[in-house]
Amino acid sequence: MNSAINATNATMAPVATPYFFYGLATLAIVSAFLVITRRNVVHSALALIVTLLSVAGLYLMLYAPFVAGVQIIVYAGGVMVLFLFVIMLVNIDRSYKEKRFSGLWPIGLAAASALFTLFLFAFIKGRALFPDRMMLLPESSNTQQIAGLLYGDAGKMGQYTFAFEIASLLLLVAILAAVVMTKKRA
Amino acid sequence: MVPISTLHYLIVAAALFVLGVVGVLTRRNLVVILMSIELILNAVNLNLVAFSRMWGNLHGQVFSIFITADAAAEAAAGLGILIAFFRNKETVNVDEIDLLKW
Amino acid sequence: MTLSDENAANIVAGTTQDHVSGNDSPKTYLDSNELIINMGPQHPATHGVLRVILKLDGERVLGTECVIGYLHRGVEKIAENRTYAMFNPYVDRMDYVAAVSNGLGYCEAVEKLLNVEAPARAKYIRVILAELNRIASHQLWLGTHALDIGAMTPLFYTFRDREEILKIFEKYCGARLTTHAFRIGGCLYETYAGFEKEVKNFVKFVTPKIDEYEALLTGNRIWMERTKNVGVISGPDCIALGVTGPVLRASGVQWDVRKAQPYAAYSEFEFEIPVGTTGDTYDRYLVRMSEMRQSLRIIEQAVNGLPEGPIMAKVPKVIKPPVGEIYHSIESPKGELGYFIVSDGTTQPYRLRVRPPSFVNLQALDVMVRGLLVADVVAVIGTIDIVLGEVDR
Amino acid sequence: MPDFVTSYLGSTLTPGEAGNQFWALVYVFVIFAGVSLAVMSMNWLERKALAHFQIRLGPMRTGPHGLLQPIADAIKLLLKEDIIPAGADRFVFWVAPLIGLLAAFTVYTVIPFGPSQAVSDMNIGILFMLGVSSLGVLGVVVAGWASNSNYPLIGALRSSAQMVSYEVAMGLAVVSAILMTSLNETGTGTLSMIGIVRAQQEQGVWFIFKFFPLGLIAFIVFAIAMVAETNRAPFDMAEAESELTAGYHTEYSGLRWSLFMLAEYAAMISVSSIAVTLWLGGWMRPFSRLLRGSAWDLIFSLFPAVTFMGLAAVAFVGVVRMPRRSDFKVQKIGLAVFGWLLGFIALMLLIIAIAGRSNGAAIPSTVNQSIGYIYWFLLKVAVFMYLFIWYRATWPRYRFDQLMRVGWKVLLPISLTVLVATAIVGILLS
Repeated sequence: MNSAINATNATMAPVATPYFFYGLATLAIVSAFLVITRRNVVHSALALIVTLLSVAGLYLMLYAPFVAGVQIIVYAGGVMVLFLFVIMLVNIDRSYKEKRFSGLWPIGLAAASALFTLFLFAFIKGRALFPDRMMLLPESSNTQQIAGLLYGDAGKMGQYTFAFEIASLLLLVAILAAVVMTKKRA
Repeated sequence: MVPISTLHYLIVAAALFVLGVVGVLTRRNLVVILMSIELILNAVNLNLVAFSRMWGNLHGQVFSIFITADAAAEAAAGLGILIAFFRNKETVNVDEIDLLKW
Repeated sequence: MTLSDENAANIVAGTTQDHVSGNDSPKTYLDSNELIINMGPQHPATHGVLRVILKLDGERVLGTECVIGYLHRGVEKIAENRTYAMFNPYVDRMDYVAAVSNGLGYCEAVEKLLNVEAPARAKYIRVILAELNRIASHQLWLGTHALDIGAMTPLFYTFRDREEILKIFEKYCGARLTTHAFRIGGCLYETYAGFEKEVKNFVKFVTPKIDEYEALLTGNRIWMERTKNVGVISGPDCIALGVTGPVLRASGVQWDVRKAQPYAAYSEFEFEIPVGTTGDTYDRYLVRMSEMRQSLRIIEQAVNGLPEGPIMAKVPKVIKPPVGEIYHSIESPKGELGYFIVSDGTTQPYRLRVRPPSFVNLQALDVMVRGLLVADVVAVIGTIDIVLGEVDR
Repeated sequence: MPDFVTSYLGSTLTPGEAGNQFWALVYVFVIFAGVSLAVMSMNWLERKALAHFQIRLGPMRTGPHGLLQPIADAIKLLLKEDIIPAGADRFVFWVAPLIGLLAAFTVYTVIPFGPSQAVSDMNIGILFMLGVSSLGVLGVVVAGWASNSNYPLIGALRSSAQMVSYEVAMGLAVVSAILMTSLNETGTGTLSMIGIVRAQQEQGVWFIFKFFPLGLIAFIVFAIAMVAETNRAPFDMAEAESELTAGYHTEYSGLRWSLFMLAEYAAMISVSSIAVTLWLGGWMRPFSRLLRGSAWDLIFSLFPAVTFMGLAAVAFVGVVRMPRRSDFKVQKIGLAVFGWLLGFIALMLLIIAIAGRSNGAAIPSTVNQSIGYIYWFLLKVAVFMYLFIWYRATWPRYRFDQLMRVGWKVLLPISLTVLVATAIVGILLS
């Protein structure tokens, strides 16, 4: 709740204090770790919700309240409920007794750590690419500006209007796919 | 304390991304793998929003909204596959998905 | 627990009655795991201690199995060790909601066995009390049925009005629920002073109240959606299963023991048998509502024509019926309530068998709820109108 | 007094806007206490009102007219044994009621009780509200799962499906109201809760009457969806007691159970607040355009005092009607004290209303105005609360599939049509 308040008045004073950042980042990473290690899938899902919410907090600190709102509504409120629903639908008592990780887990872990090293290497080497500057975004009209990009302003088509329509088509396809696949074959 | 810069966000995002990759590569439960994919997409989103802040325009945020829509579609389709799979094999274990057809 | 879940599943799987038509097991939505749920014996909507084992696919009912006997007291066996007069109060404890009807059936059965006929005045009193009890029973049914479907308020309205009936019972015989109002050969008690007036007042009082219940429910969209086409059972199915009473009549079969084999003084009164068409829960509701109105009609006629005279026939002090057997049935609020008595000439019946309407009607539950949802099971249990005391005896 | 306390007092901004964390905290605490109190009184009111619908008296023994019943209930629930079923997932079982409670209470951050009477005015206010309140379903789902029992599981599945479905219709109805906020010179609308009320103020019409009957239909869709969203009768599938004993909280007892109840009532108040904000003009008094002028202002500013006077009068009537027996003495005194308390509040409000009229008065006129704002907002919410009780007394419960059918096949098309029609009418008129 506090982070929300802080982000709101960010136009006045940048109160996005490092403490909040570190707190949210730690929360996100720790619960992401829990997501992939818990044996119980519901615990994983709950941990994922925590990750998603703390990422939403990070969005607020980045002056992106609309994205944060979408994150909460779509991810935490929609997608995760769907996940929980499916978890309960497919009764997975059996998986408690099974191994959590596949036999190839050392290779997977090695590949992933190599990837992380690569990332860090890129960040350090390409430091010049990521300047320390942080622009102040107009927070109070964030939604309106995103709307301008998506739908266009004053009769003019927006930059992403077409892509946006395509996205709606994608969602439609996904809905149809879900319905077709879950429906029982007669 | 060091002021928070874009790099901080990038590192957090990289960590989330890698955790997601680890989840996809090592876990056997299909539900967890789908959730790991969500983690990966979120890491990308975080990067985009951080870049949006860095450049001071909203294109990154718009992209992250697209990705959110994509993630929702992916979850719906993925869970649909999961249910169809569970119906046929009574399991959600990816190791047992080894047939092209059944 | 008398059954393990596995046993329960087997039982449920094998409960297709061959003689019932149109009983294919419904298709499932998803091939999700089948769920075995124990509804009861401790459950708010099973009207006592009925246990229904439900086999579910999601929320859809694939099969049911009723487990009864939690309230079994061995009433029929007790009868074999009691004299005819001593057993009379026991029958009140079967369908305790309609104790008067139980007593009426038993007394008439024994009278038939003894070849005695109750005097006219006693018969009229019996009719009045039995019809009052029918209204009380239907009121209780309506309140609990509506409560099961989620309407809280009718329960309190019906209980308020049922109270007036119980007051009349209390004044007449001293008891409200298990009345033991009748004796073999007639009635023990003469009507109290002002009985006729009070009954007439009650008729006047309750007529608008029935309209009130109907105003709350009959046209209510949600009520109609919850009850129409729910728990449909056809007339032939009803007959095949032996279902009687309002359930049978709602399926379009015009069968009422009061008209078909008139007992007591019913042949002297004018009344109609309300009949439904579709045999769904809504029709059963409508049938019972109009039955209450018909009962009021009978009561009014009986009170106006209440003859003078004795209330007790000549019955020997020690009741020793001749050797033989007799079956006598009456129309209790739930359906056909029958008594089959075998006498060996002693003071105690050799065998007494009760045909309880609730028990027989309960059989129809499985036929009615297959393919419906869990919520409908509750509605259907309510609409069959069972009293577990009578089912288990 | 420290600067950060006094500096805010005359402000017309919300604490969030002003960046005043101290006052934000004060607001948070006031709202938390207020909502808890409101839930407790809702408990009493619901039992009393329901009882009178059903020709009963309701609680009468604990305190005069059962006024202390909520407190007795709370004590009972606190002292009850806390049972965790054997097969339950302990952690999830523990955390589930907290999720619901947290979601229900977090929403109150953005509810505008007045133009500056909110913790914060977020740019994405309504989005935040819908999003966070939709998190409540997680608590329900997880509670049902963690109980490791069949009835709670079915209840959880039902309510998750129900809440997710009704969110769609609800969201579309909300969007059509937001669309109406964009009907100004700049052509841009707002998602901010305060901004939405301001838009109604500027356009001089509550959105329920805007583009009649479009606003009204959207409002009705929302009003139906919000009953489903809060799992109240006739949509109380999840806790349908006659079918699933108690739905998702069958296995809960004592304090944990009371947290679910608290969350449910808090959610009822918050969705009613959304409805009031979006369609019923939020904090605005009725006829603020039609009946203007200082005389009308005075009359309307007397309403709070009159309301409390009425309540006090009801209490005193109760005192007079109490049986004249010695064993009723304590109850009589208690009710009289309660009546005097209400009367005292009425007197204070009266003084503020009269004395606060001129700007130079001892009590700043902003106080008077604030009381007016909060009063009208709460009054409108109270009407919805009464409707919730009324529904519960009147209607049977929908069946699950019927409920889903109503959600997807009736409400969703209606709200979509209204949305499109609103857009078309809005373009045609501007």
